[in-house]
Formats: sequence, structure tokens, C-alpha cells
Amino acid sequence: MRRIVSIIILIIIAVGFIFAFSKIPFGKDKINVANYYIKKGIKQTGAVNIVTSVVLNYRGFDTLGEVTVLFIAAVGLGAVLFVERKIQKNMDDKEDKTKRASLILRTGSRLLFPLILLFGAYIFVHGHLTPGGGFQGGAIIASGFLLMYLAFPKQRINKKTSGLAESLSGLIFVGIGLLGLVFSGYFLTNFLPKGIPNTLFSAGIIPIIYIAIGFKVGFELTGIIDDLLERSR
Amino acid sequence: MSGIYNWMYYIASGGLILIGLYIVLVKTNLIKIVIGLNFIDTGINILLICIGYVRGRTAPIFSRPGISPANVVDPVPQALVLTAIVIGVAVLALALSIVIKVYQHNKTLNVTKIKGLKW
Amino acid sequence: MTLMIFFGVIIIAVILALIRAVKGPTAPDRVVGVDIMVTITVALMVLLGIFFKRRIYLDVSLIYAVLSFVGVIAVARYLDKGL
Amino acid sequence: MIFQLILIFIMIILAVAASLFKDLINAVVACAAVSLITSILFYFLQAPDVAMAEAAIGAGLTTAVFIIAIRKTERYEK
Amino acid sequence: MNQIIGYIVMGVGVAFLFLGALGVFRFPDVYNRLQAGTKCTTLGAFLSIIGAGIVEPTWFLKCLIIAVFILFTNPISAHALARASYKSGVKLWDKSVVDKCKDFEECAKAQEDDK
Amino acid sequence: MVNPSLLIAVPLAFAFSIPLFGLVSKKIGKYIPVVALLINVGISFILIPQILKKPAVVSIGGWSPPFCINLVVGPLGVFLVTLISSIGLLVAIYAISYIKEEPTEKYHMLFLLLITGATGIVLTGDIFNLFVFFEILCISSYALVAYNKDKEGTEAAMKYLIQGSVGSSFVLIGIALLYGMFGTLNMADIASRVTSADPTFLFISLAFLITGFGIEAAVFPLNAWLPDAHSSAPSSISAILSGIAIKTGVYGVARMIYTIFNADGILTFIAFLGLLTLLIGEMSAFRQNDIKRLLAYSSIGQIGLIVFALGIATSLGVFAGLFQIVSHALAKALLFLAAGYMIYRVGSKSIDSLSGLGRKMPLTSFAFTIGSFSLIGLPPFAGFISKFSIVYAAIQVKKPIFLVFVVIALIATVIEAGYFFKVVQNLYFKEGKNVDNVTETSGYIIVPMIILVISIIVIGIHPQFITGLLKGAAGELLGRTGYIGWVLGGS
Repeated sequence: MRRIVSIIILIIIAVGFIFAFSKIPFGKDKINVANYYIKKGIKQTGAVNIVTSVVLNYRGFDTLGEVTVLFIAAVGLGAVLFVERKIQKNMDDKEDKTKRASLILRTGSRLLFPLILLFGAYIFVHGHLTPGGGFQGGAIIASGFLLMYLAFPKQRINKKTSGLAESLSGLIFVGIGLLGLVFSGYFLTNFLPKGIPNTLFSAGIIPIIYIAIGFKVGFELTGIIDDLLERSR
Repeated sequence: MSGIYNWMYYIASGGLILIGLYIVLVKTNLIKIVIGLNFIDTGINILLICIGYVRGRTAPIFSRPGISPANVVDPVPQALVLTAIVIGVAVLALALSIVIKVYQHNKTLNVTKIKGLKW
Repeated sequence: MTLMIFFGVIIIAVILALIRAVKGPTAPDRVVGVDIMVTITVALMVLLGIFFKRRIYLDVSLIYAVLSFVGVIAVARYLDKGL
Repeated sequence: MIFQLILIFIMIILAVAASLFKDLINAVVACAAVSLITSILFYFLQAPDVAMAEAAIGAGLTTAVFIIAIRKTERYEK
Repeated sequence: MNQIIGYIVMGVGVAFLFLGALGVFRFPDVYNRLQAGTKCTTLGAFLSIIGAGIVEPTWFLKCLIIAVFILFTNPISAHALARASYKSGVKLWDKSVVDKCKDFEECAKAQEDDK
Repeated sequence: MVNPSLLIAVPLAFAFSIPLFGLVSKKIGKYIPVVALLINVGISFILIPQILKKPAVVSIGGWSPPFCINLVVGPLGVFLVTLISSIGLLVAIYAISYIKEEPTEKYHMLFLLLITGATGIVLTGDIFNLFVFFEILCISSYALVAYNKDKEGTEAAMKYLIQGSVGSSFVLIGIALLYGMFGTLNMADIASRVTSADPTFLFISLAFLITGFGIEAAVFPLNAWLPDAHSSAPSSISAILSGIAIKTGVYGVARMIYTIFNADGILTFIAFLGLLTLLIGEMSAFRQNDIKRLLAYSSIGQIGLIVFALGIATSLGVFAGLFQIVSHALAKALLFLAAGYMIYRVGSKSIDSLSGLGRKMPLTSFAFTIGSFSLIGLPPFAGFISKFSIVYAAIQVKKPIFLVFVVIALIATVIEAGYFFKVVQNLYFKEGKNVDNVTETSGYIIVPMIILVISIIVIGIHPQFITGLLKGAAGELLGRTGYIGWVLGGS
């Protein structure tokens, strides 16, 4: 019964899709507002990567919201899976005999971990020149920490420090926005010099915000994995 | 034959969205439902990107000389999808944590056996 | 032209890996199939970078080269009950 | 063109397979493969930024989060 | 000149990739498949990426980095997977001749020695 | 002039800095939301007279409107912001001593971010930004519903999460279709181009958007999540969800229909849906024995009434609907806060166990009584004026079908009166069994309730305090050319 009803719903939605998609031709030029970004983006923001300049300059408010969403997810996950410290100790004792990973895995991950962190940092520092940016870099850093969790199940990051780094980098983002409000009257304006395009030190506030986002996302995703692994065994 | 070329990305995104919805509506396992939500997100991302695609143009990154502004695809959907991916990951993590909590209370993942989840 | 032939061969390889990933009797079989798919994809992305003539596209394949094994190790650590 | 079509069909097959597997590990692995193909499609659609984000998320993190959740719950769909 | 060399190297690599995938498709059990999959595709990916670097000389450094990462990571994942599938009780193919892991009293014991 | 973007930036900054304050002392965390929302209330009260003279369009990033995200602070926006931050402030004061379950720090962060999301939804002028803030609101409410970590709470949160994320996916599909057609994301820009598009296409995207927002607003076929989520969340969160969160869903639906699509054709259908929601909500509430479930079903009914009033689509009707938003937000927040504290003291959710509390907890019971009388629509309170103006507006339309609708709505009100009188009678005129050691409360719990009671009575006696603002807001919703002009022409 449930299956039949849902298939009917799906068919209705599919018909809607077909009608709607037939009005949007694939691969045709329908760029409207974005023309402005493509033509004036480099001059106005100094970033070579137009996606970056859209993400952080023209639509920077969305990115602030996106960072907030991830922050909410990390905080909410911590709240939902929260276990009192005392109970958690007991559980840890019970789980003491977690099996170690093999030698090859341990050595390999110890070798690769700094390289992965370096690569993540490269990705978010070069966000305005090459594809990538804060979020991607942060996810790579979090993957590095995930690798360490997998290879060494008993080691943990320091939650307090990572939480502090998280809120500090969030504050940096909001603070830069407020500085823009002070200097030029608009929230999240680019108030720094734009530099020469296609060099590392260019594009005003974009690299700073991307570094902040990179740290924030990295620590948040690591915190999510840590909470999932540690709490509520 | 050119019809299928014009429609293939719409087929991909619409197909993923419909499969995801089917999983959410019909399947009874909670983790599978979360997988379905993930598929819906992915499908929407493909839809947005292929709306912004223009045939024969390149990515909107002027990293080397010789790329003219008339020759790049639409950057706005890419920016939107970046945001949408992050939101998808956030929802996924939160959903899985709640699934774990539900399992601890009920010792089952089957929706039909959990009293508060029947609909 | 040569690149086109390479793409064709790679697509056939991906399909073979797909069949293993869908059919494979046990979970490790499927993981092997997907792992092979990832490795082939890294090569495919580099070749596509040549095809589109954009160097910056290499970063995507670099990410897969660096990170693809994390997922496989996660599954493996689950299977030997070490997670 | 034909490559993209084949890739799309592979993706659809994997998505259907993910919905049919009774073993949730297999479903998660299929999910990771769908994310991989999606990333290639973004690459074809000239969106390297998005392909990168999908790669960084889909390669390790999503799989690991799912696996941890399965570890805390149960493996087979009954 | 380097175009031709590059394409030849690339072609060899792609051929290895295909053979690896074929091996994964054809071989009878997990361990054999891992063998084919890892060895062949690692070499294949390495060669085709290096070939790409030869075709476009300015890309060579980045291609080398990708190739080296592939060389590092693939064996680790294959090792972890083989170990995991042995521990989780996947049977060997009935015509296999050697099972070294059984020679130790238990695989877990061997792991203790690692310390 | 104060920059309205502070309304979003300040709470965000405070929410991010709660862990930093946690270093100094663990106890500071719970006062942070009060401070942040106090600032917000101040800003919005400063903004009201300015906005009524001239609406403000604030661009973020410093480019002209179609090319960047902009905040549109019209009468509707400033009215909703004032409502949201005032209710949020009162609930934050209540939560200072109500929330005892660990980790309280995280509760206060999530609460502040939820209010920020609601503020962003009503202020933004960009459709994708609307989606982002919508997600902020939704995700923080999923986490907060599951905050108690008990069986009902997590199950309700799961249900809410599944339906809510399908809904927000639908919103995103609608946005994608709109972007594909018009190539822009600014709501005013879309609204100015909307006549050039194909009507079938517009109907499909409108259907996706309304389904998405309708899930958050709990309009009839999509309201399965609401009773569970509202009844098993912590009571302060129930107050926020009933008072604010579903109103933002209604705001989304109204903005889509009136401003962007100008879809007059489906208004009667929307009114009909609202009426259906009203009937079903009130009828289910009548059968409940659990006080919080009763309040949750009554919320569904009231939302139906609001949607019905908005569906009338005359300026009087929209005015009445907005008035109903105010009176319902005040009354339902009051009811949930009072009921939450009674439940906390008694330890049971069933209505029977509350009997006899009228003597033990006189202030709380009095607050509960005032709230329920206002919700029913008895004369000296705010609810009377809003319900009366809805009925008056529906009769003024002079269509026979609306007369039928009015009769049905009145019947629903009678049902509502029935179950609320039952509860009040239970409170005052029944002997309690095990309520001997229950005592009245004081301090942070009682202050917000008293303020809410006073505001309900004041608005009921002297509605001119807010009618000017509400008329302006109704004018903004109905006058879409004015809205387009502010955004696109004003720069």
C-alpha cells in the first residue's frame, strides 16, 4: 500500500520534472546576472578564481551562513551524544582492549599525516588562485585526523583547544565583516588593498577569510568524528 | 540521438532525486533513509551545476592568459553548490547522531518497529 | 584521438570494476571493486586535464590520490573490528 | 559525450544497488562510488571547485561517518 | 618527440589499468582480486600519470606528486583490506595452495608480536 | 541610522564567542543569549519609526542589489524581527534557570543561532540566502528537539529531521528551477521578470517551493512531524518552535505567493487548506490527554487560521492574519512556558495530574488561564481582536464560499474553547492528588510570564500600539510593485 502511494507521488514529481526541465535548455547560454561577475570580477575583487570571488565577496553572506550551519551541526551533535564524564570513564575502561592497527597502517599513516595537513593548507591558502578553498582544505585536514583516529584508536585531540580554535576562527570571520561595516559602511566589504591578480598576496580579505574557514571547518569535522567515536559507546 | 545528450544530466539528477525519495518513502531502515537523503542532495547538486553549464566553455578561473570572459561557464551555481554540499554534510552528521541515539533507546533500526516513528 | 581510445579503454575498465562492485559476493569484494574504480578515476582525471588543457584541474585528482584510501581503511578497520 | 552517458548509467545503477543491498556496509560503499562518479560529472561540467568539495567529502569523511554509525548500531537490514 | 614518448607511456599505463580491472572481474576470490587490482592498477595509474607529465612538461612536478601519492596510499589500503577480510572470515578459494597466515597460531597473535 | 545587518551579525558573534566566555566562567554562558537578544530588541525598536517612514535596503558587500545579497527591511520585516527578538528574549530569560540538563552551554549556543536563523529568514531579500537561513533554523531546531536525549525526544527529532530535510530539498529544487529560468537570485529581480515566463513552469516551481515551506509551516497534509516535535522538546524550545519557527514557514509561503509569483489563482485553495488544517488540528487536540500534545495540536489549528486569513488576500484579511500571528505567538509562548513549569514541578505530562494546581501555583495557573482565554478569543485579550478581524475580513469579501468557511472556523473555535475550558477547570476546580509539596516559583521563571500576560492584556485593550506597523506590513505583502521598486529602483 505504502509502496503504491509513494510510486504515485514519485510519478507526479517526475512528470513535473520533465515539464520543468524541458523549459530550461541544457548547455545553452543563459547567464544573466553572472555576466557582471565574470566581466568585472577580477578588477573588483582581485581574485582570479571567479567562484571564489562569488563565494566570498558577492555572496559572502551565504558563506557565513554555511559556516554557521556546520557549526550548528557540530554543536548539536555534541549536545545529542553528550554523556556524563563519569559514565564515559567506565565505558572507556570496558573498551580498553580495542585492537591495534597493523604495523604497516600505523607507519603509513604516521608518514602521510603531515603531508595531508600540508596539502590541506595548500588548498585553502591558494583558494583565490586555483580551485579549492576553505571548505575543501578543511575537509582534507579533517580526513587527515580521521586517518590518525583509524590507525591509533586510543589517541584523541584536545577538545578544549579545538573548540577554542573553532570559535576564534568564527569570530574572525564575523569580525572582518564588522570591520568592513566600520570602514566602508557595508557588512563583509573588501576593505584591504586588492593587490596584483594571480599572485599569492592578492584579493584583499579573501585569503584571510579562507584561512579562518579552513581552520574552522577542519576542527569542526574533526570534532564531529571525535564525538561520534568517543561519546555514547 | 542528440535528444539524449541534451537530457542526460537531467536524467542523472532527476533519477538520483527520485531514487532518494523512493528510499526515504519506502525503505524501513533508518540508516538507509539517511542514505536516501544524501542521494537527494547529490541529485540537486548535479541539477544546479548542469543548469549553469554552457557547452564548449571552460571553468571560470582565469589562471592563464587567453581565457576570455565570453568563454567561461556560469560561476554562480558553483558557489551555490559549494554551500549546498556543506549543508548536506551537516544534516548527514546530525541525522546519524540522532539515529545512534534512537538505536540506543529502541535496539532496532526498523521504522515499523519504533512506535514514535510510524507515519 | 589517442586520448579518445584511452578514454574508451578506461571506461571499459570502470564497467568491469562496476560489475565486481555490484556482484561481488562479500563486502570486501565490493570494496575492492570501488577501490579499483577510484584508482582508475585518478588516471582518468589526469587524462581529462590534458584533454581540457587546464593544469588547475589536476588538483581534483590529487585530492583523490591523497584521500581515497581513507574510506577504504575505514571499511577495513570496521571489518576487522578495530574501530 | 558517450562517456558521460555511460558514467551516468553507472551512477544510476550504483544508486539503485545501494537501495537494494541488505548489508548496510555494501550500501555505504555504493554510496561512496556514487559520490565518486558525481565528482567526475562535475569535472565534465567544468566545475573543478565543486568536484573538489565532493571529492574531499565523499572520499573519506562521509564513508567514515556512516561506518561509525553502523558500528554503533547494527550491520544488517532486517 | 616528448609527445610520442608520453603517449606511449600513457598507453602502457592504460593497458595495465585495463588488465587490472579485468583481473578484478575474473579472479575467483578476494585475495586474488586484491592482488590483480592493487599491483596492476598502481603501476597503470603511475605510468599514465607520468605519461601525462611527459606530454605537458610544465605539469611534470604536480603529476609526479600525484603518482607518488598513489604509490604510497594504494598498498596501505590493499594491505588493510586483505587483513580485514581474512579476519572477518572470508574463505580462500578452494584451489589456493598456500595460507601463510594460518601458519601462525592466530593472526591476532602475530599482531601482538608487532609491538 | 543603525545598520540592520547588525541584527544578524551581533547574535552570530555572541554565539561563536560562548565557548570563549566559557573559559572565564561556566556560568556566563547562559546570560549571553539574553544580552545578545536585548541588543537586538533595542535595534529593532530604534528601527521601527525610521522604517515606517522609509524602508531600508541594505546591501552586503557593497554592490548594487541584483548583484549581491541584500537585506530588505520593510514594515513586515521589522515587525517580524521585533516579534522574534522579543519572544526570544523572554524565552531566553526563562531558560536561564529552566535548563538544567547538561551541556547547557551548547543549548544556549543552539538557541541563539535558532533565533538568528529566524531573523535572517524574515530580513533577507535573496532567495538562496533565504534557503541558507531556513536551514540554520531547521538544523538547530532538530538538534534542540533531541536535546533531552530521551526516547520520545530523539524519535520526534528523527521524524522532524527526515521530513524537514526533504522539505528543504524541495525548496532548493524550486530555487534551482527559478535560477535556470531567470538567471538571478534576487527576489525582487525574479518578481519583476516573472510575467515573462511560461505559466506551467511557474506553477511547478511554486509547487516545489510551497511544499518545502509548507512542511516547516505544518500546513495540513504535511504536518505529521509537529505534534511529536513540539510535545517532546524542552518546553522553552516548544515555545520558540510554536511561537516563531512555524511562523517563519508561513512567512516563506506568503512571500512566495504574494511577492514573487503574484499567484492569485491559488489563494482560495490556500485558504481552503488553512481551514482544513484548522479543523484537523482542533479536532485532534480535543482528544488529547497530554497537555503538551494538546498545545501542539492547538498550534496546528492556529496556523491553519493564520493561513486562512492570509488566503483571504484583502488588505484587511492580511492585516488580521498578521495580528493573529502576534496574538498566537504571545499566547502560545505563554502557554508553553507555564505548562512547562507545571510539568517540571509535578513530573507528569497528563492533564489529570495537573488538577488542583490553581491553589498551589497561583501565578503560573493564572498565566496559563490568561493565555488560553486569549487563544480562544475572549474579549479583553489580544486574541479576541485578531479573531474578530479575521471573521470580519472574511465576511467583507462577499463571496458565498467564504461565508461557509467562516462558519466552519467558528465551529473550530468552539471546539477549541471546549478543551481549553476543560484544562482550566482541571486547574482550579478539582482536588489534586499528589500536589502537596508543589510550590510557586520565582525569579527568572516568572518574569517572562508576567511580561507576556501584561502584553496580551495591553494589546487586547489598546491595539493601536501595533496596528500602524501591521497595516504597513500588510501593505508590503500585497504591494509587490512597491517592493520591487525599493530594491531595484532605490539604489
